[in-house]
Amino acid sequence: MTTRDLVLIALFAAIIVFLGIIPPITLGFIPVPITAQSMGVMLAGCIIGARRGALAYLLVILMVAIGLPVLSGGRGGLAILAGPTAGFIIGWVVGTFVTGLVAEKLVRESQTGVRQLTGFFIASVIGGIGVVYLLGIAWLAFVTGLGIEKAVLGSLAFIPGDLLKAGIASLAARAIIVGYPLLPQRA
Amino acid sequence: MDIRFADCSVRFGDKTALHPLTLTLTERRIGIIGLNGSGKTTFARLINGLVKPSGGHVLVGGLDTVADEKRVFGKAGFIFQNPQHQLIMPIVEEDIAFGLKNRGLKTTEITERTATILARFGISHLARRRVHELSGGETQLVAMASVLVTEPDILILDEPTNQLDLKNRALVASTIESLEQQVLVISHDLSLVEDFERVLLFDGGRLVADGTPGEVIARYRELAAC
Amino acid sequence: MDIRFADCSVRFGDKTALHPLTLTLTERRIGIIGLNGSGKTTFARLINGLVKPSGGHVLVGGLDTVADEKRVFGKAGFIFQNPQHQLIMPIVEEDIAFGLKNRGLKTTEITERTATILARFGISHLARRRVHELSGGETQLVAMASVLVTEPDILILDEPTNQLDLKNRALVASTIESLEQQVLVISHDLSLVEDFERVLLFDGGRLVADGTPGEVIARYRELAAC
Amino acid sequence: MLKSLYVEGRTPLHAMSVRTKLVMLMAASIVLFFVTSPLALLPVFILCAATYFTLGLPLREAFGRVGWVLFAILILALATLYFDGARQAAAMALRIGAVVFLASAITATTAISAFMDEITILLQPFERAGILRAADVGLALALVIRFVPEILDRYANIREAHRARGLPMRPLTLFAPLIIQTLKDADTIAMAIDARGFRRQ
Ligand SMILES: Nc1ncnc2c1ncn2[C@@H]1O[C@H](COP(=O)(O)OP(=O)(O)OP(=O)(O)O)[C@@H](O)[C@H]1O
Ligand SMILES: Nc1ncnc2c1ncn2[C@@H]1O[C@H](COP(=O)(O)OP(=O)(O)OP(=O)(O)O)[C@@H](O)[C@H]1O
Ligand SMILES: O=C(O)CCCC[C@@H]1SC[C@@H]2NC(=O)N[C@@H]21
Ligand SMILES: [Mg+2]
Ligand SMILES: [Mg+2]
Repeated sequence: MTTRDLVLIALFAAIIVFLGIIPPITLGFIPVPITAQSMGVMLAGCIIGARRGALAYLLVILMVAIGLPVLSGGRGGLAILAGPTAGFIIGWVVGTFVTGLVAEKLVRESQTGVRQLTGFFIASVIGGIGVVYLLGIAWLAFVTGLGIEKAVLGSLAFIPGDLLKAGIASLAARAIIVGYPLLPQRA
Repeated sequence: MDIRFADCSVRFGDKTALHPLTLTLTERRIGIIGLNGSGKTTFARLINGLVKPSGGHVLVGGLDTVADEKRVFGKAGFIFQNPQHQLIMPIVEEDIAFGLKNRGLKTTEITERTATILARFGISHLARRRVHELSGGETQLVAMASVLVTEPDILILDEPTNQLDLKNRALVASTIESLEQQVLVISHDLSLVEDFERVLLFDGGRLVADGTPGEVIARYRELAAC
Repeated sequence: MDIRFADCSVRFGDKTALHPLTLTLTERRIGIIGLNGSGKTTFARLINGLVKPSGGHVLVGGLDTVADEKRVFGKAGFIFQNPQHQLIMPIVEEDIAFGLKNRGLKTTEITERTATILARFGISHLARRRVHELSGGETQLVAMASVLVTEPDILILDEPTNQLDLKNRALVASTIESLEQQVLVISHDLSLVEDFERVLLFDGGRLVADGTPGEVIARYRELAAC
Repeated sequence: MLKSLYVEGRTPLHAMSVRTKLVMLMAASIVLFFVTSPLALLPVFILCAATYFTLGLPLREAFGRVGWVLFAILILALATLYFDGARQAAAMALRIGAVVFLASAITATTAISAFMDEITILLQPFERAGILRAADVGLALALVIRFVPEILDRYANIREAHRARGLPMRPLTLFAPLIIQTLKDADTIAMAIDARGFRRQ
C-alpha cells in the first residue's frame, strides 16, 4: 500500500466520522437508527474504490472498538459491535467493497454523465442497500431474536432514505469523477 | 455605496476580535492592512454579513446586514483569503454559471454572461478546466469572475495576491483597477493599496489608523518593527 | 553539501515541468525565483527525492535521490508551500517528537530534543497546542522546528512568508539567517533572497538566470513586465 | 467529539497506563450495555461526568467538546421516550452519556502518540501473521483524529461560500466540494509523510 492510499483511507474515514455528527433518527419499531453514515458506504465505494473504501470503514470500526464515540449520536465502544446494529456495521465494510467493485466495473471516465450516474446509482443500490441490508437484517433477526419477518418489515422504513442517499452519493461521485478522478487509479 | 459601522463589535467566545467601532466608508478604493490576527478579515466579513456583529449594527447602502441579510449578500461580493475554498462546482464554467442559474436566468443568457465575464478576465481558455487543477493565479481570477458575474455593488478581496508572482500580481492589480465597483482590499502586499483613496490599519482588533496610504502604511511599518 | 543535477529533467504526463538541466549547488544560501508554474517547486522537490527525475540524475552529497532514496530523505528537509498539511500529528509536541520516534530514539532523548528545538524557535508555549488551531506564522515556525529536529544537512523552504505580516516575515527571515544548515528558499517575496549568495531564476521549466541576487532579480523583473 | 484531545494535568487518569484506560473503556461499554435500570446507571453516570469535569478543562470548553454529542443524545432520548417510555429513555441517555464522558475523559488525558503506541502493540499478532503493518494502523488513526476538525472547518467554509455567493445549500453542493478539497490534500499529506521519513522500514 502506498502512503497516498493510506492517507486517502484515513481522510475518508474522517469524512465518515464527520457524517456521524448529523444526529440519527430513532424509529420505535426497530432498534436501528436512520443515519447519514450509511451514505458513506456509497460515497467511499464510488469515490475511492473497493479496497480503500472498505479499509476506511474498517478503520472506523477500530475506532468504535477502542471506545471512541464516532458513530452517529456519539456512540462507540465494543458493546455496539455486539448490539442489534452490528450486522449493519459489518455490512458497511462488505457493502463498500461491493459498491466499489460494481462501480469500478460499470463506470469509466470517458462515459457520458448519464451513464456514469446510472453506474454509480446501480453500484450504490447493490452494495450500499442490498449487501448492507442482507447482513444487517440477518444479524438483527437471528441474533436479537426479533424474527426475520419483523426485521425485514421494519427495515423497509430505511428504503426511502437510503434511495435518497444513493441519489446524492451518485451525484457527488459523478461530480468528483469530473473534478478529481480517483476511482480509475485503483489501489 | 455607503458602508456604515455603528458601534459595531465582534466577539468569538470570550475573545474580542473587533472592539466597538463607528465608521462610514464611501470611497471607491479602500485598503485594509495590519498584523496577522489583528481583525482585518473579521472586519471585512461584517460588510457582507458573513460575520454578524456581537454589538451594534452594520448598514450597507442603508440595509442592515442582520435584518436584511439576504439582500446584503447580493450587494457585496467576497473573495476569500483562500479562494479555492470558494469554488463549488468541479468545472470552471459550471462554477461561474452556478451563481446565475440560481437567480432563475434563462440558459441562453447564462451561457452568454458566463462567456462574457471569462473573456473580460482573459480566461476564456480555462472554461472547461477542472477547478482543482488551476494554478494560484488562475484560481484567483476564476473566483473574481464567479463573484462579479452576479454584479454586486461592492467587491471585497481578502489577500488577493497570495502566492502570486509579479506578473499575476500586476494582472490582479490592473483587474481591480478596471472595476467600476466599490472595492475593499485586505493585503500584506502594501504596493497593492498604495494608490488607494483610503487605508485602514487594524491592530489587536482596534482601528488604529485611518487616512491616506502614505501615512497609514508608515504607521504600519512602525508597528511591525516593534 | 554538494547538490548536483546531471542532465536532469521532469515530465508529468505529456507536460515537461523541467527541461534537462546540469548544475552544481554548493553555496550556503540559495534563492529560487520565477513566475507561477515555472518549475520552482518541482526543481526543489527533486533535491530531497519527493519528485523523481524522468531523465538524468540528482546527487545530494554524492547520494543518488533514486538509488539511495531513504538516506536522501534524511539529508534534506523540506517545508511545504502550505505547511499546515505537513503537520500530521494532532498536537505540536507530538508532531515534533514523531519524526524522532521513527528514528528509534529513546523517550527521554526525544523529550529533551523536542523541548530544545521548541525553545530555540521561541515557541515553547505552543508545545501542547492543537496543530489545527495555529495561526499562519505559528504554523510556519512549528513546521520548521519539526523538520530541523531531525537535523538534516539541507533545508528547503517553499514560499515561507506566504500570508505572513511584516513582523512574522522578519521573524522567519531572521530564523532562516540563524540556521547553520545549507538553505534553499523559493519565494515571490524578493526581499527574502536579496542577501543570498546565489539566486536561480526559472521560466517555463528552464533555468534562465543564475548568479548574484542583484542581477537575477533585475532579470526577473524584466521577465514579469512583458 | 474527536476534538476532545489531551489536556495537561495530574489527575489519576493521567497517571494510568493507556492499556488500563482502554480496557476500562471497553469493559464499561460492554457491562453498561447489560444494565437496564436507570437507578443503577445513575451513579455510574455521575461518576463519569464528575471525572470528566474535574480534569481541569475550563467549563465552557468542557461543554463545547461534548456539546454536539449531548445534543444528539437528547434527541435520541426524546425519541425513545416517545416510543418506549421514560424508563428506557433514561437508561439509554445515562448509559451513552456515561460512556461519552468516560471516553472524553480518556481521550483528554491520553496523548495520541500513546494511543498509537498501544494500538501498535495490540496489533502485533496481526503483523506477525502478515495481515497488516501495525504502525500504519496507528498512523492512519492519528491522521483521522488530526483531520476531523479540519473537515469541520472546511464544511463551515463551504457553507459560508454558499452564503456569500447567495447560493442555496444543497447536500450535493455541500458534500462534493468538501470531499474534493479533502481528498486533494491527500497528495500533499502523503508527500509530507514520506519526506519526513515516517514509513521507513
Ligand atoms: N471563527 C472564529 N472563532 C474564533 N476565533 C476567531 C474566529 N475567526 C477569527 N478569530 C480570531 O479573531 C482574531 C482576528 O482574526 P482575523 O481573521 O480577523 O485576523 P486577520 O487580521 O484577518 O489575520 P490574517 O492576516 O492572519 O489573515 C484572531 O485572533 C483569530 O484567531
Ligand atoms: N503532480 C503534477 N502533475 C501534473 N502537473 C504538475 C504536477 N506538479 C506540477 N505540475 C505542473 O508543472 C509545472 C511546474 O509546477 P511547479 O509547481 O514546479 O511551479 P512553481 O514554479 O512552483 O509555481 P508556483 O509559483 O505557482 O508555486 C506547472 O505547470 C504545474 O501545473
Ligand atoms: O450506528 C449504528 O449503530 C449502525 C446503524 C446502522 C443503520 C442501518 S445502515 C442501513 C440502514 N439505513 C439507515 O439509515 N439505517 C440502517
Ligand atoms: Mg485574514
Ligand atoms: Mg510552487
